[in-house]
Amino acid sequence: MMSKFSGVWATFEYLDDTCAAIKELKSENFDQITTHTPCPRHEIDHALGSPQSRVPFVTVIGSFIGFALALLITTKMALDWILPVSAKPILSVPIVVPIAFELTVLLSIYFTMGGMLLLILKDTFKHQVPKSSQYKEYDRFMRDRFGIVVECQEGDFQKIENIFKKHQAEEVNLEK
Amino acid sequence: MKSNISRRNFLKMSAVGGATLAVAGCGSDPIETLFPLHTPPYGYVSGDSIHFATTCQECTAACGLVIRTREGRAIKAEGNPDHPINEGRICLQGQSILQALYSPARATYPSQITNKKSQIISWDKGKQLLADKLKEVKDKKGEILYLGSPRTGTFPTLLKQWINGMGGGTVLELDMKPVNSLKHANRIMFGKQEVPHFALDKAEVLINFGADFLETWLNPVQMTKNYTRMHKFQDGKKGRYIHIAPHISLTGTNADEWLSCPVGHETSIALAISRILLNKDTAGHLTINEKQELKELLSDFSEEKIAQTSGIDKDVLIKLAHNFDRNGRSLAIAGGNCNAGEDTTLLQIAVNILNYVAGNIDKTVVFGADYNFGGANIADLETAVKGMQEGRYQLVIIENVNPVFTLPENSGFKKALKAVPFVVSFSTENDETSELANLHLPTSHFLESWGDGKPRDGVYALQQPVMAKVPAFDTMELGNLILELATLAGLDGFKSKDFHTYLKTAWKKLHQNLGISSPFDKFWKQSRQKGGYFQKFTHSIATLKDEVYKLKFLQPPAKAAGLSLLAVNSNLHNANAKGANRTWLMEIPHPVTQVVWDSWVELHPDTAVRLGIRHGDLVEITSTNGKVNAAAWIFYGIDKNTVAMPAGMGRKVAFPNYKSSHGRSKLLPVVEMDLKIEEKTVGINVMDLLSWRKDTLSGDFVFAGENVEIKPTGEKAYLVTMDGQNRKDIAVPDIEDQAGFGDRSQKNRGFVQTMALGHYEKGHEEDLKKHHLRKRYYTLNRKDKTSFYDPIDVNVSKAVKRAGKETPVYNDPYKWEMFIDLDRCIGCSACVAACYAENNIPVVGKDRANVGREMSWIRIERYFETNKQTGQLETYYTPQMCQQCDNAGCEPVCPVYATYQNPDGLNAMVYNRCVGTRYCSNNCVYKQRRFNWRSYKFPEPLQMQLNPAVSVRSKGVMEKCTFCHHRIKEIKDQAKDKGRNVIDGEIQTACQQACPADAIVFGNILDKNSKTSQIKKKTKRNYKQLPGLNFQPAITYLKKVNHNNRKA
Amino acid sequence: MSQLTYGNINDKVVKSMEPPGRSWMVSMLMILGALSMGMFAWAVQIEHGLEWSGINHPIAWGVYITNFVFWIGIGHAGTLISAVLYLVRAPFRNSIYRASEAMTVFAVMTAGLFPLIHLGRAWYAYWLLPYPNQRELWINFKSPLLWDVFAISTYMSVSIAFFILGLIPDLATVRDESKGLKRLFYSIPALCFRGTNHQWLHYMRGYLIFAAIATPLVFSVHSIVSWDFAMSSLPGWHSTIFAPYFVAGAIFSGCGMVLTIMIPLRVAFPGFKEIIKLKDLEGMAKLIIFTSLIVTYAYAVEFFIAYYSGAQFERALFWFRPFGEMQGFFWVMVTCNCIVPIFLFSKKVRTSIPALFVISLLVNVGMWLERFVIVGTSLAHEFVPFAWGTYQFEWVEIWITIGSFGFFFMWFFIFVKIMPSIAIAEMKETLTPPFRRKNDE
Amino acid sequence: MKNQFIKKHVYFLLIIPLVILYSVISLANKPDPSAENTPPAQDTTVTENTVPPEFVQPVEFSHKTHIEKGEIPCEFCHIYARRSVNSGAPTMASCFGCHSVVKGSDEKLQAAIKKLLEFKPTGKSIPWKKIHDVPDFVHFSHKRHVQVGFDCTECHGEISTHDALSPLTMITDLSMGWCMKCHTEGRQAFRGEIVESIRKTRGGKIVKQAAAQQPDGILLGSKDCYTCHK
Repeated sequence: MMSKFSGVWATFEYLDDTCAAIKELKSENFDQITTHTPCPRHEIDHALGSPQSRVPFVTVIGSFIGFALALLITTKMALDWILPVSAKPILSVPIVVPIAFELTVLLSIYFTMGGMLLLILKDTFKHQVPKSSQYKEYDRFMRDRFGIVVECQEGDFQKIENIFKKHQAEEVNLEK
Repeated sequence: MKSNISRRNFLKMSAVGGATLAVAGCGSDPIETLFPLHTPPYGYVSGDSIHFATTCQECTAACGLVIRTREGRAIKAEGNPDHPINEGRICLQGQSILQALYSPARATYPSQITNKKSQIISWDKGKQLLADKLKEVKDKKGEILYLGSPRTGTFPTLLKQWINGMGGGTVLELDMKPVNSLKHANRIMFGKQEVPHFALDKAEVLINFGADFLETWLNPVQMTKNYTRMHKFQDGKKGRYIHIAPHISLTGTNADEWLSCPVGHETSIALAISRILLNKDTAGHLTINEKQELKELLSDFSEEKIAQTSGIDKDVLIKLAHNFDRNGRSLAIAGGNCNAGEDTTLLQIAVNILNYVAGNIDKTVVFGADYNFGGANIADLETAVKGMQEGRYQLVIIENVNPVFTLPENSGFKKALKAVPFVVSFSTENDETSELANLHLPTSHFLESWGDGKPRDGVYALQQPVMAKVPAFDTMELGNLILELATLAGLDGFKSKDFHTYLKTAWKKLHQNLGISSPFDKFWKQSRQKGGYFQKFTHSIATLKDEVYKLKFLQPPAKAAGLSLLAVNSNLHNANAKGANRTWLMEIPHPVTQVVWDSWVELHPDTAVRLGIRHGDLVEITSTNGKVNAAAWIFYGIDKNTVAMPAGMGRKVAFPNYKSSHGRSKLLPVVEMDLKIEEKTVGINVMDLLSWRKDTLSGDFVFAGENVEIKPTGEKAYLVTMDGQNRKDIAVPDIEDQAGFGDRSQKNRGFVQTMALGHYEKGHEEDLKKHHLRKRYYTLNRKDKTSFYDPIDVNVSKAVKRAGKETPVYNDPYKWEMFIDLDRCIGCSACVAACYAENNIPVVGKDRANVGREMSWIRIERYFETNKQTGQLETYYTPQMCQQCDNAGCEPVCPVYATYQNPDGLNAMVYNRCVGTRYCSNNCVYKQRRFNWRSYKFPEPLQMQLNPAVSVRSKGVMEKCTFCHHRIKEIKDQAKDKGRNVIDGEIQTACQQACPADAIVFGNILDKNSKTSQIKKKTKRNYKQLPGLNFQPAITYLKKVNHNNRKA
Repeated sequence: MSQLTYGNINDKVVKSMEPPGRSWMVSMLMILGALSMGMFAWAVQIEHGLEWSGINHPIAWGVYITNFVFWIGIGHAGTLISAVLYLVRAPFRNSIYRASEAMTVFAVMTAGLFPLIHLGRAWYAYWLLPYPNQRELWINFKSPLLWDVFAISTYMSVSIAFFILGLIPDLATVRDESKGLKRLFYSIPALCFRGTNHQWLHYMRGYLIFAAIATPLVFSVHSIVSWDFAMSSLPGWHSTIFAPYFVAGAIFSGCGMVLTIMIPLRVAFPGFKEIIKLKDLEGMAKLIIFTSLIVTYAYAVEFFIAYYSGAQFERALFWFRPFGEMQGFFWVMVTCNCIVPIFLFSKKVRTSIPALFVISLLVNVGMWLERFVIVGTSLAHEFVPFAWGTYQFEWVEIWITIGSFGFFFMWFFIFVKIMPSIAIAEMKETLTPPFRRKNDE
Repeated sequence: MKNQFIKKHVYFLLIIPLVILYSVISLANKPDPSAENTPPAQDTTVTENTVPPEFVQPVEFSHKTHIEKGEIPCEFCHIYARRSVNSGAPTMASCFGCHSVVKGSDEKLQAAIKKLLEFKPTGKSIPWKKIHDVPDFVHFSHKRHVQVGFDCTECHGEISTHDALSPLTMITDLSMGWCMKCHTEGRQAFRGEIVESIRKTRGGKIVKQAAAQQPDGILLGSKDCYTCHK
């Protein structure tokens, strides 16, 4: 997957420029877009067509596993060595509730984290970014600059560069 | 009882796996060493306990003991059930003899003291030294003074012979208990100088003029047994006990009625009652002459007059007298420290007259028993002291008595002792007197020695060693020492090899005299197994002597300016101060005051308010002889012009020097670098206040009536009481309670429940109705389907079915339950001591008791209630231990199953699983769990007393009463060997075994014929504590039955 | 006051992470001193048993459990602010949430120590976990303490995860703002975060789920902590209102602690004055009023029910609390928790920094005492009058308590120096992004 | 779209059974305590040299010599095993009883016996090092186990193969898990006596009364904690 990258990346000072650029790129059918923003902005999301994250599904799986685990350990452990306490039933529902809740939460959180990581990795592998040190060392994305990376064939370079320029990009870099 | 005797001399102190070590802390297990026995005694089985019958020599009561030994160590003292006097029970002091046997205060080696320097010497040298001295005395025709503890049986004969052989001298048996007055009174009245048998059990009404017969007076165990027989509730009846005294101790608190009188007024009250009876013309058994003479003798004591002087209402006296007139089924007694004034003998005579007039002589007061109580009288002692000072005695031998401590300073004893050229101590322990001796030859403890005793006519009690000598101590048996000294000093007539042989010879003679048909060997063996040879005594008829009529009874003393001090004995502390260095007796709270590790002075609240003293203040008590500071303990159980202090405190107690932050800044670290055993004085010696006074007729020491002044020092005393320290409550606002007595009632929480005699059935019906109402919310019977949960066995079997596993059987065939009869319980705390001994419970000391770290698994709760009708103070006792609840609070909250419901229905506590969250303790509504706040140290060699069947708990572990489940286990194991179930009564918990009132019954509730089942079926007095919480405890209490005048 | 922009937020935050100055060093020394004293005290306690703690026979839980509940309560504010206020989009949340979340993590870490400290045999604490062992023994799930084990460990995991999750973009920011070794150092925890749209997409989704899950967790954890008490049978503990009451109390104390921390933070780093606005602090103050009223209501209800139900033991206990031997604790508690926060109704007080600080400190004291009153007085005055007791603080527990503050502040002091104590990305979200055309779109 | 997703990613659900499976395995396959805790497999050639120095006994006593050469059953010396919770170390007298006659066949044995006899006049006991030791809070009963027919070797191993005992020669660490193995599984029993054929190294007879109480079938040890922990 980590093949050679060929594409264009540009930085912007203003958000509205960035959004406009993205919209235009979209309309030109460039889908392999990666943006950089210092903070999450819905404007970008809207420009990108409001993609949905699949993280919740992973969470749900985690929660089910947690719940099942709780049921399992409470019953199995109670029956393994039967020690009655205070005439309470050996197996009882109330004792499962807090344990089940906590384990459900615990595992869903772990799964959410794992899911986030995996999904981010998956998307990142799908959308290549430049390998150049200039891109890698560009350190204003987390500060106050917006960036757009478009993966494309060498033939489209000019077209994209024009779009970026049109939207007053600060700098535009071409990478093969 | 399993007794086994022979060859115990071979028992070496080498226990096989003397495993009583701590529940593991961290770190690896150290390698243990296994010492095999050298030669096993016959019938010895490692790991089994062997019981030896012997006789207690703590006092002259000479109760029969059964000592349980494991691997050759004595671990528990119990009463000998075959013994006719104590019937299987012993008192608190008797329980604590093991602490005397393994006392850290015991003398380790023979030593010679020259120029105040103690030097260890060998036994041979020590004996030779003394023998030379004896020879010298014999040649110089000097005299020997032998001060010994009171003994009966063979030894006094030997001693007398020995002293005479040594050129003569005096033998004085030192006993501070005022019993001589009783003997003298009987001599004057009936010509019989003896302690008669008081048949409390045959009386219906008992009037007691201050005798502490449930604590120390005569044989308290026997008295308690008989008292319970009289006072227990049976067939709708129970005896009545009226206490007339200036002070209520434990004995007085058990009375149905307490009539307070000033000190010294008892005689006149007794006489007034006699006079009422005489005038009543029912005393038909008296001859006309007797009547006439007595009437004349008592003419001065009209009820009106006495009512005026004593403050007891005339009607009360008349009612009392009428009540007392039971045709020989009543009894009046007097005695003890509380009555020990200068006219004690007259009081005893007055009581005798009362008994005589009521026709009790030969019915409830039976002569012929000739109980052996008491020692030398003070007059003889005075002579001896004088003799010592004047140089009459060349040699003084002191054996196991502590006159320097127990006699007041102004007796001059200490000074006189210094004037004696050579003082030898034979005492087992190092004490204040042995310190002053020139030579200390420590004798063995009586549990290590041979001996015998004759507590009363017809009882020949044998005392045999129950174990080899405690290895830490190089001692010699007293008898052997005396015999060897005789040989060394060149005395004739002491042929016996050792005292054992001597004793056997004496018993051979006894065997002949008694005319027993069986051969001597069999007799000897049986005696050793049973603890002696027991017969009934022959009654002798008592007739009134004319001497009585010549007596002159004094009018009651006029009201004194100051306060009268009573130095009272209790079952924990007595004037002989023998147990005063035993930590159990310090740690067990005094039943009435609940004070531990301290002396106190009891004051009436009115007096306290008058003097500006509040409860717990440090007060200064001044008499003509001295001045001491003690904590004020204020309650209504004492006359307004009287104060009381415990006798026999103030000795040095060896105890680990656990550090405490008491009295320091709480920010400064307190760190314990090393733990040493230190000797610390506990309490104050009341003798410092008393004068050297004696009863004129009998020579008993005067304990009552010393004139003292009390004033506050302005400081708070460091007084530790175990009754819940800060018990201010809304019921008694502090403003009204200026003395700070507080509300020490049970706040209607129903721990002790009572019912009135007569309508008790009706009362219980009402209670049952209440129970019935409660049933709507929960049920007492879990088989009932209204219960929230299934019964435990159903629960378990359901779970087992699901698990598809083994089938543990629940509640089959045993479920242990206990019944505690509060009508019988007198609060004596013998059970507490037994529990300490049985379960390896550590002693924590004053500082720790102060911060709630006491470890006792059973406590006697004492509640003071005020009778709403009479306004009188009423005291209730209830023994509280783990209630072994079915729906226990402790179990479900333990996160690691360290406590759970065991198949026998006990709340098991697995020490080694415990991590110490202490939630169980919080959730125990009876507050019966104890936590090991630290690893406690058992001062050497006290650790030898530890019971190997019970783990010693280490720091961080919760513990509690287990119903002595190691005993249950042991008996179950034995039953299993025999292929049967446990028979009812086979298992006795330690507390049950110790209870002289038989208040505790323990057994299997699933056995239809067991005693517990029977009680459950029959009784109408049963109740459980805190039933509303539905913990379903396994301990059922039986309500106390009160006479009508008490709160119902 | 300059306008906040994307750029100068970064500068301000990065400036706060400059090498520590003298005041930081001196404070740290004091903190470490307190901590080492606490550790010494704990060492002594492990060696000698719970000997020099004031815990005693009726009051078998004392300062340690009080501290535990106190710290857990503190630990609730952070998650509440980061999760609950995130869900309800409270505007005053963003500037203070990072520091309060750090506070949560450290408070829970501190709280987590106390069950261990209070154990009689702390070295066997692992027995509380359900791990397969050669003894074949499991644990008793019926015990509320075990629920606690699960709740606290879950809460700790979740709050740490939440904290770290929130930190990632900001660590990336710091990485990009720094050079050399420092850049390398921050690049590892920053996990290659560069603010791409994919990263932000899943990140934000995950963050929302975290917040959604953490919200019930906050309530459940303190409910379960309260059940440690409520599941027992003691008067004063056995109460149905405990769960909501404890949760409200936890938020109350947590908000107090947030203010206690934020106000000095604002003073220490002048740059934060523009980020942590007075309005934000005022928001916290309003939360304090709200929760204080809930807590006050709970006190009142407890007393009313004890009085009106006529239950004997309850009544006795609720008389004992205000008028018994330990009344001092109760009255200070009432003053701090019920009376002092009333002053916050005044806008003048609410906007005065010193007043806010003092009130927040008093709230902390009051809430500590509240827990002590619940733990201590209930145990002191139970069913058996013979086993009533009282409490005396002893040196070990005092020093362990002081040490626990040391432990907490040590982490916090380290945190402010090595991590951005303001949530940069979230602050930026609240700002108007740089638009070329101001009123466009 | 959601359905599509679920269809696409259904493999995720595999994790659930996997995790459950793992839990069940870890729960059901309880760790085999003997495997976990057994000291290194016993080596019959263990000689005295391999005994850790802290376990070297004060007198070179050899179980092997006594059992193999002397053909002495265990209960000849450990006389309390059948009657009491303790098996009992043989008393010094019983050692002297034989060894006043038996002087040893070779020099080494003679030296050991001489060392033993030195204790006779002193009246002291040999301070044996305890090898098979359970913690002090465990109250194990030899009686119950011997009476239902357990052979000594079941717990103590083939003592007869070792000259000197040490933790290395133990077949078990006597841990609780090892105890619980029998106590949960139980043994096939007939009239209160377990039925596995066992070499009778012990002497004496089963106490029949005790046996009569026991049902046939699986004989289960108690799982009540109080049985051992008091």
